[in-house]
Amino acid sequence: MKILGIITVIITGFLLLQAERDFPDWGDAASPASDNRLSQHYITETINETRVSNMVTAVLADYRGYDTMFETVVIFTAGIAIIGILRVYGPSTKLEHPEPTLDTEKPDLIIETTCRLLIPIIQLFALYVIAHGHYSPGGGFQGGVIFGAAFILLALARDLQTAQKWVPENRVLNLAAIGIFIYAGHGVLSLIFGENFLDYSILTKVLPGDAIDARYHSMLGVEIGVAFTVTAIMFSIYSNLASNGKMEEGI
Amino acid sequence: MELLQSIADSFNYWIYIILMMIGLYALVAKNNLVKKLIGMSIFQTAIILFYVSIGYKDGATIPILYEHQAHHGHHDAGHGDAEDAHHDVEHAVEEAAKEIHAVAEDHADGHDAHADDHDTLVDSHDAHTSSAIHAEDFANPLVHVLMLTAIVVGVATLGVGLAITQKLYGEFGSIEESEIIEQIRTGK
Amino acid sequence: MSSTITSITPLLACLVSLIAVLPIVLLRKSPNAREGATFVAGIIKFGLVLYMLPTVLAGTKIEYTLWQILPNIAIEFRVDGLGMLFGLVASSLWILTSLYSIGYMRGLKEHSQTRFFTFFAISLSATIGVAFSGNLFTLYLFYEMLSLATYPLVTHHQDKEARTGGRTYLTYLLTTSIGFVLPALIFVFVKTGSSMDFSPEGFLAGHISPSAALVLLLLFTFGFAKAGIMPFHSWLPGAMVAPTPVSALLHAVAVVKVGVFCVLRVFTGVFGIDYLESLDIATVVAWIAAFTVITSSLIALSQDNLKRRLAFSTIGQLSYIILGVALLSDRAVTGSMTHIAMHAVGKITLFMCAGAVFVATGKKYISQMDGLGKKMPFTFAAFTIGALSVTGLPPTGGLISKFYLVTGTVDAGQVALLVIFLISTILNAAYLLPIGYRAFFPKDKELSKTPFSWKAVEEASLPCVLPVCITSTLALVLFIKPQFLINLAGLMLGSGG
Amino acid sequence: MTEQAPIFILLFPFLTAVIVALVGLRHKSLSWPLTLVSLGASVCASLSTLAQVVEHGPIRYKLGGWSPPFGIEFHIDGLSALVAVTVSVVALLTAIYSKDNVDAETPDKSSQYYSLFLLLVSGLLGIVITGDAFNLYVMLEVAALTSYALIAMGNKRASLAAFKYLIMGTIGASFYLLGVGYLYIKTGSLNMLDIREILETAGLFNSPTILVAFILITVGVWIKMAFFPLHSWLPNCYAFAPTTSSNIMAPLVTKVMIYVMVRMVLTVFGPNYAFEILDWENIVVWLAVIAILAGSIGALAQKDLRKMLTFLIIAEVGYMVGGLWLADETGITGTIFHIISDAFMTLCVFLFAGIVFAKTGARDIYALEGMFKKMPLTMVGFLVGAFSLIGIPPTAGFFSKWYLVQGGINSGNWEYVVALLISSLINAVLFFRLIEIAYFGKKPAEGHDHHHGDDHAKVSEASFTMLLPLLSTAAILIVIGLYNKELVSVIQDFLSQFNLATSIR
Repeated sequence: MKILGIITVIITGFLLLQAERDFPDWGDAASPASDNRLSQHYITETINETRVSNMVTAVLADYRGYDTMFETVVIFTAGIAIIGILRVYGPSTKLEHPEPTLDTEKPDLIIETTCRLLIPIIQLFALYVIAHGHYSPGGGFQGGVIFGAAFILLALARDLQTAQKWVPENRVLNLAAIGIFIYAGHGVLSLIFGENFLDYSILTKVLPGDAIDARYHSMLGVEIGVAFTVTAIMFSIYSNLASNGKMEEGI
Repeated sequence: MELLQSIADSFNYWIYIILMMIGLYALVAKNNLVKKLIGMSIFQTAIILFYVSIGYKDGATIPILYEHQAHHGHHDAGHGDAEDAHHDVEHAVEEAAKEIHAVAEDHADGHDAHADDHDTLVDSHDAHTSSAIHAEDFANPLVHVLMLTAIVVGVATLGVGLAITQKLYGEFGSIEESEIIEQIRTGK
Repeated sequence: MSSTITSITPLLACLVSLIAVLPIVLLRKSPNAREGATFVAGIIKFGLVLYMLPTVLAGTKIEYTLWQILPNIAIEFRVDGLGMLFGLVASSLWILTSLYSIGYMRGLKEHSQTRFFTFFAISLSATIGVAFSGNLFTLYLFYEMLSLATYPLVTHHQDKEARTGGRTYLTYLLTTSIGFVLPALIFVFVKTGSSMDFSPEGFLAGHISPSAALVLLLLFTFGFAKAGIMPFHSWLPGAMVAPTPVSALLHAVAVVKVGVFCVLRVFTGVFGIDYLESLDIATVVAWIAAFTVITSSLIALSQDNLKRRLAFSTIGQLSYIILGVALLSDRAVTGSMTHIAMHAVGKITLFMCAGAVFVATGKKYISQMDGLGKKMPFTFAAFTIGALSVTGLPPTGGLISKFYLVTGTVDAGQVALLVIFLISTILNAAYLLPIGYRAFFPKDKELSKTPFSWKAVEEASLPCVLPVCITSTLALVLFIKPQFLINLAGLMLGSGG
Repeated sequence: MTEQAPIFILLFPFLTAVIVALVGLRHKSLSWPLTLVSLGASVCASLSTLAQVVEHGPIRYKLGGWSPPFGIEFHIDGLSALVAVTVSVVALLTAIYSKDNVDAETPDKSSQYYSLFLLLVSGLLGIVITGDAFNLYVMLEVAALTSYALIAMGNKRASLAAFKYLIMGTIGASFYLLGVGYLYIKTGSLNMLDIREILETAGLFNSPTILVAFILITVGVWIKMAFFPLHSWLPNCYAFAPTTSSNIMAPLVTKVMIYVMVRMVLTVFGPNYAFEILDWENIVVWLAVIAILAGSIGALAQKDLRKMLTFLIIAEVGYMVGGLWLADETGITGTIFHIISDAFMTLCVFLFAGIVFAKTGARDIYALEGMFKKMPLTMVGFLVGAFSLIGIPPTAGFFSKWYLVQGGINSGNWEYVVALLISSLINAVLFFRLIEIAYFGKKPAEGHDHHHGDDHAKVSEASFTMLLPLLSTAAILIVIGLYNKELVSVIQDFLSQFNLATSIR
């Protein structure tokens, strides 16, 4: 296997180096990728077309919103996939090869207290990141991950059962699905109003302001949908992996 | 010396290849399933590095507009709705391209000039597009969007990979590929 | 002369037996009704073919395009002289074989009779499809259909022997048809781009190089392995594991004749006699056929199993037909075409006699049949007539076709091949005639050796004997009235024979 | 409403996947009907799209109302419409079939299973209809992630196979992604048609970067379609996965990857680049020849029914890769036609293998003995599939071979023609071996003495939900065969824009 690996690496590496010879200089503003209508349009016209000053958010949630919807679906898929692969329902059957378990002591007081203080702040920050994605780095994915991390921290600090009380398994799935429904709902709504899928401009019919405002607001809605899904699935992945699919006790 | 120079010029492109090859080697040659997954992560991250490097421009900043730029553009575009906006797209882009060339000629050395300078510069041009925003001031936003997707895909694949590894461990009691294959071969 | 009319009759003639599958399967609970359906279908089919006969004899071709399946290519039926000749033989003999099958299958209490009759009917459809197909593609379609439909018939007994025989059968037929015919077919299509309609002038001339033409000719000749040209002949003895009616109809008439029919079509309809003559490549095929004739006759001499001996005889006789057409002289080609009919009638008689013997006594080996003629006079009289016809001796139809073949050889100026014809005729007589002779005039000491009591033996049941008598009579009749066959064959040559 | 049909192709299975995951938590029994309804709707949408494409030419559907290249578009021409119809129909048939299997093989997780199933279908459909090179990657990953999971939900050996698939699949997809990155760095666009235009106008065909991009994308897709010698992940995956998983993946995943290859070679790089500037036809056709022979011979060595069929997939992949690189219009017509016909014939034989497994619980080919007596209708379905794989007219398989061989002769690639014929013959051997076992109902003396006798007494015809898809597939195979002219005219309409070499006449 080692020899095979080395051969593969040498061939591929050589190939990639060949390609590198023809690359434009690193950081060259006149390189084809930068100096063309696509990239320039995003930089110069985003603000006119969407009123969002964070171009990444605008491209993510509007110009390439269809990509992002399926990005969310990828996350959702991963969640369902891991449940499908690992989850064991019913009374826990003894595995042939159980994982080594740690001694489950009572949670440490310092850790518990710190978490109790930290978690609300983390969650608040997550909300900020989600909501402020239009103006600063951030958005649904980033915020969702942070929010999910808060729950994971809880599960780490106490145990999985405690975290499960907050977000039981079914609720996790509901949240994930709702997230996707929010996103796809924007698309379906624009379909219903007679425009193409995900064409937010028609949503003026339900949102305040003109067509551009509709895009602006829809993007926020979409980001919130993403955040729902990401939060839920992050925690779901953690809880499945940590408990070997039994959802009883984590690490 | 020339080689060193060329490496230094496109440092990122060399690094991504090296990282990618490390990942690829682990993917192919490692026996331990978790190590393979680590290799996979390195492999995917190298591609992310490559993409992000495409978007980098000397002297450019993150693709987020300053408050006043945003306001400026906002104000100008306020007259029309989205329909108009994308009817004008073709036209506007051509205009913008011309404009940018002009700017580039005028200020070949002035990439990192501040936005305030641009305001005055741009105002002397066609008022229709009149954006105070200059493409070379901002990194390419598209690649960041793409890489957000790639990151998400990477996380998802890693998660599924780990889940399968865990299931394999539950079934075979090992995460060494050769041992698992041996168990299958000896017939269980 | 070459006028054409469009009519659905050829399609109907082809489909009748396929449609008959439905009543056959539905009536599986009552054997009489089931066989009744077979009969009705057989008679309708024969009637439809006869209905077309006057038209075809008048020189008119009957066309029907069923389905434009590929750009340029359609599933198309066209009835001309050769097709009519073969269709007439196949459909008339089907009725007789059906009758015979009933006697045979019931006499031996065979299992799965419904399946037997079903696939029998499908095979007949495919055979008539081959006979009436208007282009090379349709021909191939029905050729493959026939290979597959006869597999359950060949392996009817479902024992170890049948498994081996069936395996050989399919291996040879499919290997050659997929490996040789299909690429040749596609090559022809690529090179000519035509609809591949058969025409007396052929449609290859001018499209391919002479060396490619030779390769194509060999691919087709060997590819239609149902014709049993050596070295692709060994499926035929293997397939004799089938019940005798199957051997009789399929391996004396339908399957093997489809093989030679296809080769004839390729010679006369795809290449065209004139084009082949100008290329001077048919001699290769002629010599291969000649080799097959002699070798198979020699092998036949050494066989004790009656059906196997007949099988090798068939291989030789098929090569006569191919040899005749490969000579390219008008008389030889006419002889070939007529021989399809003459040999069919003769050989089916022989097979049915063999089956009748088996039904009545359970004997398969020639050495056990001494003196049997006295117990089964009709059967063995018919056998002798059949043997005469196959050998080509008067007063049977076999003489007519052989006469044409031999004179055709003289026309073509191939003296060496003429010698081969004569040698093989002697061999034919040597392996066929003694059977009948010994059945009627056994040597006493050999008879005493067999620990078998002949007393209980009598003729097989009427459905077995009647067809045998009819076919042997037919062999005699064809001696007196062969003209319409020769006319049909002559239509293909455009000279009226 | 019809102008919105393209999005509905995808939207139904995708949204239903989420609904199934949600509703299935409480009402497991609803998963199956919901799946059927959504796939049925998807079939209707794809058929309507196909009708529009045939009537009015390619459809460009702007997502979000942004005109390309700024937004993502669906670009649906004859090729994508045909493959989309194939994918949705195969998915529907498999879904009907899955009723008994899923409950039996993954009892607690049927809702997750159906959800993943639908997501896989949406991923594949997304690949087929998109006109954006990067969006294709996202869809590729949706399809890939779901297939890893769908395989890993099988038995012990399936887990390891799924892991291998995950590693190989990730390498393949990453190569594709990197290739798209190379295209982007040189052209600055992600829209397929736009890339093509820039490649041509900017004269980028001599750039080594584009060359490497082409190699990376091709090799990446080859890995994902299991082109020999990159096939090692496939046999175990499809052989040990749950029945429904292999039923949906075996016909579709490799075929959709071949679609991607055709799309990349023809639409993005252009035949001029792929076939003339890079003069690789001979090498790739030889590789394909090796793949065809290796797959066929590999199949001969198998005693496990489903594993044998998986090796046939590898051979069929060789057909199509070779067919594309014949660089001949007829050959490429054959390749595209074979995508469709092979999807259905693979489906047909896998459905059959699934029925055998469900009824006898045995995997080896001797489980078939006596099947003609016990389940005649099932065997009829199987026969049609087998004949199609062998290439006996008038089934679909014959006609795809017809065009492929023609392409081989036209372009003078005789080795390809010979390989195709040999593989047909090997298929004949393989399937008649099965037919023989099923027909004679007796094992050869050398076989091990399994305890089949008792199990088989109770084997009877498969249930309606299993039989219906099998027989429909068989019927579709014959219909495709009979109506191949119509299909081919759609394909040739699509190909006419590329000015391919046609015939040496």
